[in-house]
Amino acid sequence: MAAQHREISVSEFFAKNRHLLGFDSPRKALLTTVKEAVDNSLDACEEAGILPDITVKIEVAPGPDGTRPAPSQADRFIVMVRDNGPGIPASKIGNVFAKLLYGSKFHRLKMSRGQQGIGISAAAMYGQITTGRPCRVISKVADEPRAHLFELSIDTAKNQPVVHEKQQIDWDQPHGTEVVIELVGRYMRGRQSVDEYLEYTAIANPHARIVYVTPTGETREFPRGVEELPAPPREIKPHPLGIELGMFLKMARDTSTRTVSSFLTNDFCRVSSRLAAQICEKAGVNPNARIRKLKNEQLESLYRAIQSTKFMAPPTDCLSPIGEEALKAGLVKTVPADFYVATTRPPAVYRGNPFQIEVAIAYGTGDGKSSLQRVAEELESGGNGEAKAEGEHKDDGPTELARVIRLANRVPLVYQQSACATFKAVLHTNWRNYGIAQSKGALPQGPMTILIHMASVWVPFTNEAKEAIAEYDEIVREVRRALQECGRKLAVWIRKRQQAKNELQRRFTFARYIEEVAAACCRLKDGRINQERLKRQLLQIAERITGGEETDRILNRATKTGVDEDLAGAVVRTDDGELAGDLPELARQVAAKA
Amino acid sequence: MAAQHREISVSEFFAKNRHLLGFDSPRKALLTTVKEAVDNSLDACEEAGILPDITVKIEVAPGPDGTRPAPSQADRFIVMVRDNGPGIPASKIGNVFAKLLYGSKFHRLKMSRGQQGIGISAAAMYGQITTGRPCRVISKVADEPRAHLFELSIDTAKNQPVVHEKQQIDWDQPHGTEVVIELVGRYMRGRQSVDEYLEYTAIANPHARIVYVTPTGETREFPRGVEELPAPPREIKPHPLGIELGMFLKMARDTSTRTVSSFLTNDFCRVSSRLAAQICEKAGVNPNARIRKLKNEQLESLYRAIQSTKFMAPPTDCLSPIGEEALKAGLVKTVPADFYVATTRPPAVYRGNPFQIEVAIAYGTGDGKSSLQRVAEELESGGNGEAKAEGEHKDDGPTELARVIRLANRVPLVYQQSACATFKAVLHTNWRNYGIAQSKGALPQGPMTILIHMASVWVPFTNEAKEAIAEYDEIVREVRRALQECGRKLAVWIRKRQQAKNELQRRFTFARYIEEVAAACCRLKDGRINQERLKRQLLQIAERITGGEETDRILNRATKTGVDEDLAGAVVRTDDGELAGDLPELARQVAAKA
Amino acid sequence: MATATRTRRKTNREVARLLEGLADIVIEAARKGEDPYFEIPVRALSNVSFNKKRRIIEMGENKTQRSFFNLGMARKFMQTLLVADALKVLQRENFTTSLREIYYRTKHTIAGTNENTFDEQSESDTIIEDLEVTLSLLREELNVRAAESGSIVGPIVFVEGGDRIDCTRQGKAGKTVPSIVEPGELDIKKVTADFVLLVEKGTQFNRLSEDKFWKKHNCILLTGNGQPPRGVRRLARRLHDEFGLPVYVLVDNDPWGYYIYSVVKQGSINLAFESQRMAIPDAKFLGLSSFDPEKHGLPRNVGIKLTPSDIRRAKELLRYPWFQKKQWQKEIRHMLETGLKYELDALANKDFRYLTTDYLPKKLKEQDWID
Amino acid sequence: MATATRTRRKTNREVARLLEGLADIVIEAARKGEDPYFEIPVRALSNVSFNKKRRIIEMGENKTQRSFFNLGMARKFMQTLLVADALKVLQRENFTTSLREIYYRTKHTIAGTNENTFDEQSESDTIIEDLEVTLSLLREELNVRAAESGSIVGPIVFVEGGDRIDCTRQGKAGKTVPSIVEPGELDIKKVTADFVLLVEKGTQFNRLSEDKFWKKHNCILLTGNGQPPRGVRRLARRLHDEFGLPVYVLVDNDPWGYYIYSVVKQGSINLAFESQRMAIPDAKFLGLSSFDPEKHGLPRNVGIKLTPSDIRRAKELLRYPWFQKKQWQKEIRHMLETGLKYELDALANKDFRYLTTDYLPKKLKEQDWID
Repeated sequence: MAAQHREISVSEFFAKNRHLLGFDSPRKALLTTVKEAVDNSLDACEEAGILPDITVKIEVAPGPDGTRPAPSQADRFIVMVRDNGPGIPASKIGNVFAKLLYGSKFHRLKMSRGQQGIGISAAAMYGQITTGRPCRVISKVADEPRAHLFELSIDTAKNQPVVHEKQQIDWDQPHGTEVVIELVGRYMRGRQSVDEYLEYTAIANPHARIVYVTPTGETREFPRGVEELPAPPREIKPHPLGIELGMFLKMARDTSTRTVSSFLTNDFCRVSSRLAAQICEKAGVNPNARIRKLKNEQLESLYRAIQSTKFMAPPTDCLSPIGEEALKAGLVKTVPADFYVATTRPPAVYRGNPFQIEVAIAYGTGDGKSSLQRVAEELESGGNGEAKAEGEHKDDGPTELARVIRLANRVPLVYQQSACATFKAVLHTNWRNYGIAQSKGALPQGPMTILIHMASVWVPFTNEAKEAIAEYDEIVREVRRALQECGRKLAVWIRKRQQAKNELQRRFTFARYIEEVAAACCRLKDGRINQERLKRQLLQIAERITGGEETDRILNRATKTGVDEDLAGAVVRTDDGELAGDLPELARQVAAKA
Repeated sequence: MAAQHREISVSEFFAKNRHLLGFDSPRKALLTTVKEAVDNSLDACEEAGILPDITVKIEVAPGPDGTRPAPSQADRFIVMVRDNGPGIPASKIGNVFAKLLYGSKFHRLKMSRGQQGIGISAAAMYGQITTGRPCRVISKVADEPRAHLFELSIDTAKNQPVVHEKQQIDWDQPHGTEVVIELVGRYMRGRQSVDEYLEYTAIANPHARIVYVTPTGETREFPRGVEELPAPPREIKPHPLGIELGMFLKMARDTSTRTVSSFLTNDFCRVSSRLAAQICEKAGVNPNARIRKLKNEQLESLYRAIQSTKFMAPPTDCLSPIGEEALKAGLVKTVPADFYVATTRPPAVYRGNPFQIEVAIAYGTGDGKSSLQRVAEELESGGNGEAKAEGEHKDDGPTELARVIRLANRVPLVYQQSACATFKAVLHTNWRNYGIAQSKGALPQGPMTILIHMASVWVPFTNEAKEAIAEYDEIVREVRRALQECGRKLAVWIRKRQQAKNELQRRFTFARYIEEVAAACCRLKDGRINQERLKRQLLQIAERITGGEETDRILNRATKTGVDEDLAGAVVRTDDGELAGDLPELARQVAAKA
Repeated sequence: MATATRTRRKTNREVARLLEGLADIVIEAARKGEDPYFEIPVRALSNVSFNKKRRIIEMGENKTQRSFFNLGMARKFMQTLLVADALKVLQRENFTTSLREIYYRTKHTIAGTNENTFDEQSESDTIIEDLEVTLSLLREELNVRAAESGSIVGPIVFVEGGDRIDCTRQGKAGKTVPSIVEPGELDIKKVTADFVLLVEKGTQFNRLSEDKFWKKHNCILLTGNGQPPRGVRRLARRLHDEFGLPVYVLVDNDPWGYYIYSVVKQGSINLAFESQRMAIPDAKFLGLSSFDPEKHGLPRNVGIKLTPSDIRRAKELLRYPWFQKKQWQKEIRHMLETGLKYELDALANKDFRYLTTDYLPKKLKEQDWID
Repeated sequence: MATATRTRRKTNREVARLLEGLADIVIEAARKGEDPYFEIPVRALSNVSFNKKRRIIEMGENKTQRSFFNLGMARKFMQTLLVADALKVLQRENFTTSLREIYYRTKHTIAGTNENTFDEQSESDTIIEDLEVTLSLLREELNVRAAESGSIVGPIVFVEGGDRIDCTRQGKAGKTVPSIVEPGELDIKKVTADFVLLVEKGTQFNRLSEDKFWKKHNCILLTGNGQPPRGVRRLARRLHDEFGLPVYVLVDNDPWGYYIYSVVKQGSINLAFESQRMAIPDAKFLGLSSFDPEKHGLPRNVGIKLTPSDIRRAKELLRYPWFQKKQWQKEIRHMLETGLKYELDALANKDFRYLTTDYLPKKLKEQDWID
């Protein structure tokens, strides 16, 4: 039977194990397909220094009789994603879209959205398996006059592209790529939908313009909020503490350096000659020895010596955080609110991998009329006048919980929220410290959106489908600190609003209570006092204590001038509906138009 | 940048994504390594028609100073698994152990433990990455005089074996394979441990003898319980209803048949010429047309026509269930109990994949003294005489819950119990119907072990690591039926025991109550009656009604003769500790020795 | 159908005889060599119905056999005799006791075992109810008393425990109503009142007593501090039967208040066999009606929002056969529509004495009650 | 320290004056243009201590200022005046009312808002307690009554509500004890009893009353049907103070029973400021003691297993300063050791009348009590 042993192609393997790649259910398959295509487009544009302009169109596929069922009933869709990226040379197109494990990003230690060169070709393969339809690609590079059109499928037995059609066509774009995949899927709105994914993508990538044509034919545009591309991340060498023994041995065998010392200093980051000498001494290895000649035991000693040595943290220009301005811009143009704040933490390291955490918070309803104004009007109008029975005032309806947007390398994570380190950090933050209601171990309450971004050369996902970030202490700590930084700013703002609200209430409360108190005193004294005079006297004291001007000053501070020094960096909606604070002009315009 | 596109080897991919293959944590990695090796050994022995004899040895690896830490402290282990299988030809050894996606089972539609040709080489790769040590293999085939020894590692960049050492050696076995892998791991006892996995493997494979040398140096032997190998499963062709459109198109392109009709009848099972003609007619395709010439649209019509056609269920000789006898043997030799029952359901089909469910239940403590005897003794001795205060008798301590052993193709599933369709079926079975206590939605209570086996050419796991079976309606239904069949037998036995217990209680209850009743009557009559005579009269009635001989007969039936026709097939421990009922002689001997 | 109303109290001797009869059944069966059994009327909703003519809840005819030599019944059979024996002691020595004491009295360990004759009071309570229905005896006739937590004031004189008690001379707090008010235990000597006002809560009783409402309106005030206990209900029934006094019920405006009224009037479902001696089908519901807050200008904010269980309860009441009258449907539906319940105490919002000086006089004058 | 014991009841006029004083504070401050405030003693465990000499729980000296022009206090300040006003009406018109009625009376919507002066009764209850301690007035003096659920029999004659009541002529059920028993409301005319027996539960009271225990042993029987209400405690205290009668307490043998005794004797922690008028430091614990089941041969099976909360409770009691006496430590520890509690009802296991005929006579004769 040994003769039956045979090689298995990676395509065959994944075709049978498609859940490993996020194609577990028709609903998830639709989302994964859009996600892989959009991620690729964004990566390609950014690498080429182009501001991304992306169109996503999802159509119901026609049935055998040519009619199209309603989107909510349909089980077959055509997904089209088009970008204005640099385009892909004709010679590469087949492999990029119809060969698994082919990509540009796997072998580099550098931050990017896709990593494994498996996503878009897996989507194409899924479409092919479920509908039999090849995937269609149009791509044009700037220095060629015409675009190339391909129809491709994968020969799963060989993991090789099969080209069904290939032609040059005229295209109305100077450069870019368009991919069309037909697949068995299911379309739903709401949580974990394509709609949500694109909204979050727009927030996380305010430099991108995204147009989304939904299966029902509506067009939603997410305009650009900033004009600058994120700084391009640089590739780095591995950090000595982020390497396992086996990988170390492999690197020692594969290296192009000659001596042990040069191996250590050249193939790793943060190893100076001095440190290399130290390591060699600890390991009892001659630093000038030929690295290829070392025995396994010597390499192991070297490895152990590294483990007990201190190194600088890895360089962090391999990371490209979104940045505080852009985060605020992303939120401002998409999430209406009264207060925005963002923080980008300095880079940190887990297991030798540099990473960086960013958090942004939008708070309030931003409905044009501030809650403060409403309080004032309500107080002045004397409430709705309806007396409440016992038990009625406790009926506040279900509490609104904060929404959490999780991002890894600018890509929204939509599944497995509760397993994610970032989400847990939100739960374990004590939001009551910041004046926000929170049940024990639950999300904070209120009209609040919390965005958390982890940028890293290697994001440690808990599972195959890149859905949740694993709980490394270092990561949790950074997330928590970022949440705290934003929380403290938010608390300042909330306290100011509360203070102003209190001032307003004081004014009205005392006036109302004075009526009651004066009347009760008069009755207690059997009517033997001048009730009107008592009222007047008390009102005078009230006026003095609640100080009309002081109140006005506080109210102004909270709602008119917007941002003063203790709120530096935050964006605040003033009572006239304007956004005060640092914000890219474009985002401000987009928000004003919305 | 397009020039940077490059192929990624599958080894590189899995080295970075090792959690996909069950190497998430050191603890799980140790278990996965043992599991992959043992699964391979069992498969190899069975295919060659050899009764498996397997040794598993786990040692703590020595540290750099040569000493070995305590097993509970150690983080590096050496796993050795040796079998008496047919051995592997020297030419194949490198690929089998040091190349991912190389195997004999992937392309066949047939039941086996391993499926993807990825397990053992992934274990070797994990060992290599974490410890730098190559994996060592010794293998000997029967018709060669000497064994081959290899030291192998994987060139992950190429997914190719690297042979470090290769020699012929003398070996004290006529044939077999031994693999040694050193890896970073963690050893713990208890749930989800290697110990548990091997115990369950022994139960599921009573034809195998397994010797396990634990990290603490103990030797545990799981002796053979049956002498017969399971019937070898046959390979089958795909069932027309179990194929997706894309796969159908691929088969049509790859087929070696000429006409549409011959394609349908030859490349699928259960398609007769008559059915093929029907399908072609429905699809409007000429059955004699050249299959390779059909357009995609025609193939799609054909595919749709198949979906609306009725076929016989797929043949089931591709399945090799454990069998009722062997299941009982497996339990009897490992789990001491008072009652054993097993059922093998007829084969069924989900999504075109044939499968078969088996359930076995062991009930009772099997501690040599039946609960019935204890009741009798207690009643006769008049209890412990201690009067109980209110509230005291409700103190029964924590309830013991049933243990569930889940198996897929004879392989124990140790993780993700609560996500597994089989486990849910246990929870949703109403065990109270069978006289067994159960809280709503919880496991049944009592000294009980429930074994569930799913045999299939393709087990639908919910996740990558093959830990839980997905909830297909057909599967859940079969599991539930099998549980019910066993439950009904168990209920008969429990009822008999209960009946006997009741009879015993009647005897004593009436005697005791008569004292009370007679005294109360006498007091009610102000002492004006003959209390002794009343007692005598009542005792006579009691004697007549509870019938001494009848009671003895019932008691005998339940505890002495063991199995009568309404318990046919079950194994019952009689009051003298013997096992009555159909059971392989070997299992009976093993159980008696234990 | 249940036996006709019986007002004469059975003598100790008669009750003792009936209890002895149980022993006779055993002795007779034993003599014949048969399995002895008692026939016990079924106390369950299935054996209860509303007698439209007599306007009370009655028990049906279904019976169950409890035999000794049946493993499932043997323990209860034995318990029945033990309880009967204990009850007979009460008759012989002529004193009363509580359910709990009967439990303790009859509880012991059965010789040669570690089994108790009774493990929980609920076991002996059940047996006592079995005996009540089997022997057609009231709990009071069995000398078993319930809690005493009622009070009475007003123009009534009775002899209780040998003492002549004039309830016009009982201060503000009034006289405690004993749990057993059967003739013999409590003999009514003189009643000059015009009606009985049965008040749910002690606080309104206090208000009315302090304000001498009973004097001005010549009535007897009774309260049971919540759901009225047997003694209070039975005393009201006696005043109604023997002296022809109308009985008015004053409860909070909530589903529980309606239920209390319903029990006073028709009897309870659980103890349907006692209706014939306890229920007062002529009792009137005086208030608080769900229309009263509007009539009397109570503001919304002294109302209380109905809880989900209130609403469930009220909807149940709507289906009771004895609440099918149009006026009752209107009454209960109005509560559901407003979504509020009101306590009698809320009348204090108008004035501390509003109940005494305005609310009740107006109600009585206008005959503003529901039947 | 708290003011010395005061037994004279304040007159309506005096109480009204004190209430008016609150208005004076407001008027005076308003005149001066200052923020008016009240000084209110702190009612919290932190401001409570056990006075070893007087053997009662006392309130300390800590006070809190409640001022009007402070947003956090303004509402309570206003509420204080509303409640004071309502309480003054009770004085002026000389009648009593309940806590709940005061809540309803003072609840209304503040003009021009949808805010209620009170949302829940707990708000007005708190204010009433504030006023009690601030003005050193008892709730009884404020004419606020509590629930009435106590009864009394025995050789005592008093005038209540204008009626002369002889408690030897109150039948078996006895006389309801009013909630307010201050002189003026209840004037004790004649007491010939030798002691007071304060019984936890009505069922034992009934037993003893029916058996005319009070006659044979010349005592006054009092019960509060559970935790004795204020009226019962205060009446016992008056009988002790004014007539020198020893007070014996008879409760179930469980942590709750100990606690009831502790409240009767030392006062409660919550209402420490009332101890001086309510507590009876000389009261004796007559039973049921945890040693009694053995002494009187009660079988284990009429005991009840201590629940986890019983055990927690008992351990708490062990730490109370007033349970530090050796005998008390022994008593409570013995309960914990046996793991069982016993109800008084369990004495019926010996005989229905064991309490009357054996247990109490023996206890009293042997002076078998704990102080």
